[in-house]
Amino acid sequence: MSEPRTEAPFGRRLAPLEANRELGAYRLLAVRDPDGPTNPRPGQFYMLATAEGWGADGERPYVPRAFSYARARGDGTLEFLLEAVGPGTERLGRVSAGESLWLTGPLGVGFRVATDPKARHLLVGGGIGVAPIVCLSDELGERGEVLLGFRTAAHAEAATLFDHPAALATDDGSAGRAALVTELLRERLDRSGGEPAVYACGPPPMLEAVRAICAERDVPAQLALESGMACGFGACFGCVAPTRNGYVRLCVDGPVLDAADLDSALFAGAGH
Amino acid sequence: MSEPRTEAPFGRRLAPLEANRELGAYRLLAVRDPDGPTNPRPGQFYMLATAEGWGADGERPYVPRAFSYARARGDGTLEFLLEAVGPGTERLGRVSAGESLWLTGPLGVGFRVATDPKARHLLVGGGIGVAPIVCLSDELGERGEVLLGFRTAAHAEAATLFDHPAALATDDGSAGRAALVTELLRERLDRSGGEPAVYACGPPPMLEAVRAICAERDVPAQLALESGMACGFGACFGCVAPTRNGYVRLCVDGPVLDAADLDSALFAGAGH
Amino acid sequence: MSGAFDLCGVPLRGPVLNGSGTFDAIAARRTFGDRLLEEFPFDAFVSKTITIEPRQGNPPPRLWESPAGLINSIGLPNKGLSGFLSGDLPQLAELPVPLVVSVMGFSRDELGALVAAVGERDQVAMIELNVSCPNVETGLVMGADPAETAAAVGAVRPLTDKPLIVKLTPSAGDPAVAAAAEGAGADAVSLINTLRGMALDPRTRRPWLGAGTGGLSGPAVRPVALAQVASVAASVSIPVVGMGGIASGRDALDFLDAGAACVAVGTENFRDPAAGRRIARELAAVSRNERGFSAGRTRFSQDRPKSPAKVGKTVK
Amino acid sequence: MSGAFDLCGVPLRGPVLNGSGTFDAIAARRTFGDRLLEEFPFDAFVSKTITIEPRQGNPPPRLWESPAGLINSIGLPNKGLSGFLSGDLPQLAELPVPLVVSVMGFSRDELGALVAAVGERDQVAMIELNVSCPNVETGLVMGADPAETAAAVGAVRPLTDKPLIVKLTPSAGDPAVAAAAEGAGADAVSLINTLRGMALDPRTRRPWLGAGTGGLSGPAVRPVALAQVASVAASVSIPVVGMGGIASGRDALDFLDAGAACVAVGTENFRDPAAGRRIARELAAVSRNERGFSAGRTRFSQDRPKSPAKVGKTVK
Ligand SMILES: Cc1cc2nc3c(=O)[nH]c(=O)nc-3n(C[C@H](O)[C@H](O)[C@H](O)COP(=O)(O)OP(=O)(O)OC[C@H]3O[C@@H](n4cnc5c(N)ncnc54)[C@H](O)[C@@H]3O)c2cc1C
Ligand SMILES: Cc1cc2nc3c(=O)[nH]c(=O)nc-3n(C[C@H](O)[C@H](O)[C@H](O)COP(=O)(O)OP(=O)(O)OC[C@H]3O[C@@H](n4cnc5c(N)ncnc54)[C@H](O)[C@@H]3O)c2cc1C
Ligand SMILES: Cc1cc2nc3c(=O)[nH]c(=O)nc-3n(C[C@H](O)[C@H](O)[C@H](O)COP(=O)(O)O)c2cc1C
Ligand SMILES: Cc1cc2nc3c(=O)[nH]c(=O)nc-3n(C[C@H](O)[C@H](O)[C@H](O)COP(=O)(O)O)c2cc1C
Ligand code: FES
Ligand code: FES
Repeated sequence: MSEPRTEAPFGRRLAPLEANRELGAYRLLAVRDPDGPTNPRPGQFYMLATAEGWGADGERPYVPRAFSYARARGDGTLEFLLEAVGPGTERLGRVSAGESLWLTGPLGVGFRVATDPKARHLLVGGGIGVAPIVCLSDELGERGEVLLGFRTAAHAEAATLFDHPAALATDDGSAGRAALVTELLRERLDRSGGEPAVYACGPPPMLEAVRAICAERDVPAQLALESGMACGFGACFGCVAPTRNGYVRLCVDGPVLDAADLDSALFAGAGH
Repeated sequence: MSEPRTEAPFGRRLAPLEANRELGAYRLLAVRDPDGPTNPRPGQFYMLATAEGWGADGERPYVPRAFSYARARGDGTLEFLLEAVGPGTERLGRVSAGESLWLTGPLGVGFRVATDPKARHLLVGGGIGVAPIVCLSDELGERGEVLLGFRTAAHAEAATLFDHPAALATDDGSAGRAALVTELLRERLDRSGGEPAVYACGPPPMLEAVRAICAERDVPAQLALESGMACGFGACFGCVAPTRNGYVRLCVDGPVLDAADLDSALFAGAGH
Repeated sequence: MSGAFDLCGVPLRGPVLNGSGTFDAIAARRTFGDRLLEEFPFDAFVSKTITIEPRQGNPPPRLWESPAGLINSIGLPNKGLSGFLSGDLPQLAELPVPLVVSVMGFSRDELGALVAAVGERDQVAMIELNVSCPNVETGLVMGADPAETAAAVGAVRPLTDKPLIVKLTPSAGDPAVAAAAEGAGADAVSLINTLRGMALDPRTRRPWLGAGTGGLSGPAVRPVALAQVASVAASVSIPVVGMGGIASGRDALDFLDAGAACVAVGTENFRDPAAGRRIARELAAVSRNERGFSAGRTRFSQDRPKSPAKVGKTVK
Repeated sequence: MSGAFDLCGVPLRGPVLNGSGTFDAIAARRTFGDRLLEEFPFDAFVSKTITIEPRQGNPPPRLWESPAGLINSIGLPNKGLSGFLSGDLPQLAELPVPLVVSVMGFSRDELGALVAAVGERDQVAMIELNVSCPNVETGLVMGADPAETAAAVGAVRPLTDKPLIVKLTPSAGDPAVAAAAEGAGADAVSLINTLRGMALDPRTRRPWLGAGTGGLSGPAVRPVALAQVASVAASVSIPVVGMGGIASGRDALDFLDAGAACVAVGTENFRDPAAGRRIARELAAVSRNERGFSAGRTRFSQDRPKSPAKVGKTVK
């Protein structure tokens, strides 16, 4: 299985905004990237910044921010799902028609998916972490079963992005089952006996639960992790996660790592 | 004659943009300042910055920029004439509907105008320096004769701001006479024999010529000077001009100085 | 909250001062009128540094902006000691907050004369020693090394009962200098002063500032300031006045959490004349939101992770 | 322009390098493929600092942003000397530009072993000595004082014919350290390294970085860097590689005009992987527009206001 990495054009490029719409608690940004590859691999990500007004007033943000692509439409349009959690995501969430983004990517290695057409796949997304699960689900179609968890119904609107039906849980029960998505995962694995491979993205505590659940059951799992990134292409050595083989840079050796390489998906600097 | 200074409300305030239109080579900004005084004095100025996107991308501008008000409409609207010469004026020139400016002022002391109704006044403006001449001309009406100089006809469109007729010169002769405004001044003073008081604002070489011409003829002159300002209210001691009494801060002791106090209006740091 | 909080025994209504040389209360009153007094932005006012003789300051240009900051080469213009005492002090005495007078001498004698003269005025609550200049006697920058600092502070300490704040030079990230000041009798230290910086004239390609180089301040230096404040606060037990790029209440809280007893606002005053008030308000809000209690003595004297400041020392 | 310009006798196609530790050409090639080689952004490539033993680096988090800058506590992760020679060097040798290897030793012996081993490789054009760490033998930061720097450079100078660039520590704004390096046989100096800085975790209110403090870089430090480069360039006659916050061709021109022979781009690479190329292009454009001639030997070796660099020294 070759590394699921589509090479990026060298350097950053200007990508005009096509749309910026509210999607429940999140925003969905579509940008035109005619010069980028149309085939990034699910789990790869892009570094984004606004072309104007990035870090105004002498304050953060200064470096760009990392975002998994949610969908690459074949026509050169990329879609990103955003949650505003700080100055960078807030500024990006306010881009308006006529503005452009600085974009570098696709970056990192995506999910390694067995090519065996009979292999079964379990896709687990939590919160904003559903973004790379969207394109992975597109790719796997019926072969990929999707489990999603959100805080509230407002966040769960992101589930409408999926073309295939997905099982849904919310923390407060305002949409789908009142449960953590890891409970759905545990039940699902215990039902099936553990044959499928698991692919997950979400907040660190969720990923750690996924890791532990899969480890107990000897189910292979791949986790798309997050840590603070400055460059996204291996230059700064800032985005490391501790693995059984020492620190690895999530932007070039990840963001998708084999769960088996981790003692824990919860580490200092994990998440945003 | 009391000091021509209208006190400013303490602190900066948000002033919503009312209009931003092209005026030849310049831009005319109108902002709503309902909480500021409606009676600033000609020659006083305001510190301006955009509320958003000031100094984005980790670069200048960082501090606000100084602008003479061109007109204070009695209804709480202020008008500024802007020339884009660097990052701050470029950003201000791009403010658009819905945006606001941070504004502090009115600041400094304006032109000291003899209250004697029979006194005659000669107003000289060069380039962007016509801004404070507009409101001074409004105030003096028929008693103020206006001489204006610009580089080209495109710049000379700023002459349309004046309600009263003004003599016009351009460097290239594309509007009015092909001459420097200081030649108009010299001719005018030699014609009348020098009774009027002169009030001038413009680039340092023009102000120095005005100073020298008036000094030769013993005509009292007041010059609105410029230097780099960080604060505009006397806090930083950065905006000094050398006078016969030592350095003075243009933001609190000026920007209008008596020409008689200057050895030269051309000094290191003069102008923008 | 009045009386609940103090710096070196001087009661303050809150912990937000100005950095010396970044607010001229007299010029501000000319500009803003008496509203300045009603809405005075600081909890204590620090004067611009004064010297024995009057100084015109450096030739212009004196300012250049840099990313998230400002470079200045002002050169300590001031009326000199007697001009200050007769001209400025009566006006500064009208401010609604305690007055700190910043002084700089080019020898220990000069420093002593300034401290003695300023210290005997009732209007003066504290004295700040700006020791960032070379000592004409030894050639060393007074505040750059521990022994020189101790000698300067030791020389002036007997001359006044007023609390002495020693403003450390930026090269004194070395906490030994702060410790030396404490050992010689300083009641508090303040830091950071500006970092040496330069900019070129975009047209002539020669140094832009009249003085060649200048001092860098503003948010650009904030991480450097925070590191120095944390390291100094961990090594002295007198209060630390922290400054350098503070532009919001959250920034102020960072300095307090790093061990400062008070904070000072400098360059941000230029962007917003009322910045001190805004920052105090924001600080109260973030303290309330994030800690469950509001600013005040407890907050600033006891809840710091390292080296609690020795507050409550009496003035005389 | 090829051959028209050189650094310490090594011909370079232009004056734009990268700062050590701010570009990993091997990782970048994995990311961008062979287009990286075709459009290689620097005129010489400086490796991340290597040490004798492999290092994992500091615990995360390792990065925090600050106004117009970045604070990092990476901690020099690297494969160690033998890992570098066997694993990285063959790949770095494929780059289309000369290779500078940055080395750091915790004793003079370690430094010597690194210089000797790296210096004998043909693929290596120059060696940069990163002397920002404490010497385990003397306890002093190797690059912090003139004598210590001279001893370190003097110890390794006989071990190689390759040009040695000494990367000064930021505290070495003191030009005496640069002069000591020159006196001990350095062929060039480079500066500035990062300034010590700190940030707090917005939630826990404790230091954010895993290592407590880190190094500040980016435009925030540019004025400090420019002042130090100008002062060092005025006091040595070997070439100076200037860096610190360079983000545009105009910034690069400022450093060249302040006396640098070459410039290096660091943090800006993180915002724009091709920043080196853009900056070189912008530099050529501003040089042409404002000087009437384009970049090249004349420009960089003779048109500097102070202390022209000693270029043209041969490698062996
Ligand atoms: C590979 C990857 C893919 C991602 N995909 C998406 C996506 O598809 N959609 C999306 O909305 N977000 C995504 N993120 C997260 C996104 O990058 C962050 O939300 C964003 O960087 C936050 O920036 P900010 O300025 O809004 O917040 P800030 O508060 O400035 O955070 C900026 C950075 O600072 C660090 N940081 C700040 N606070 C903390 C903290 N408390 N704990 C740990 N680190 C902190 C992190 O490095 C963070 O990225 C992804 C991150 C990575 C690494
Ligand atoms: C009292 C006063 C009233 C003014 N009124 C007006 C007005 O009505 N309309 C208007 O358009 N402008 C006016 N100006 C000028 C205006 O403030 C400057 O054009 C503006 O500050 C430039 O900012 P910038 O960021 O665009 O350019 P920058 O290049 O950043 O210039 C910003 C500041 O840097 C300094 N500077 C930069 N380059 C030079 C240089 N080559 N020589 C000297 N100084 C330099 C100056 O201090 C300048 O103000 C006034 C200035 C003052 C002091
Ligand atoms: C324009 C200017 C003038 C200053 N003058 C003085 C001074 O006279 N005495 C002094 O001790 N510090 C002086 N400082 C330093 C400040 O008090 C403060 O230490 C420094 O600016 C860092 O704080 P800031 O980043 O908030 O500005 C001056 C700073 C500036 C910007
Ligand atoms: C993430 C990061 C890692 C760095 N690693 C090294 C290093 O390994 N060796 C070294 O000599 N300098 C290192 N530096 C310092 C840079 O080479 C450079 O001196 C400094 O960042 C200033 O330049 P800049 O402002 O353009 O980044 C590092 C800087 C950063 C930001
Ligand atoms: S983000 Fe820079 S190395 Fe990963
Ligand atoms: S602009 Fe600050 S004193 Fe005048």
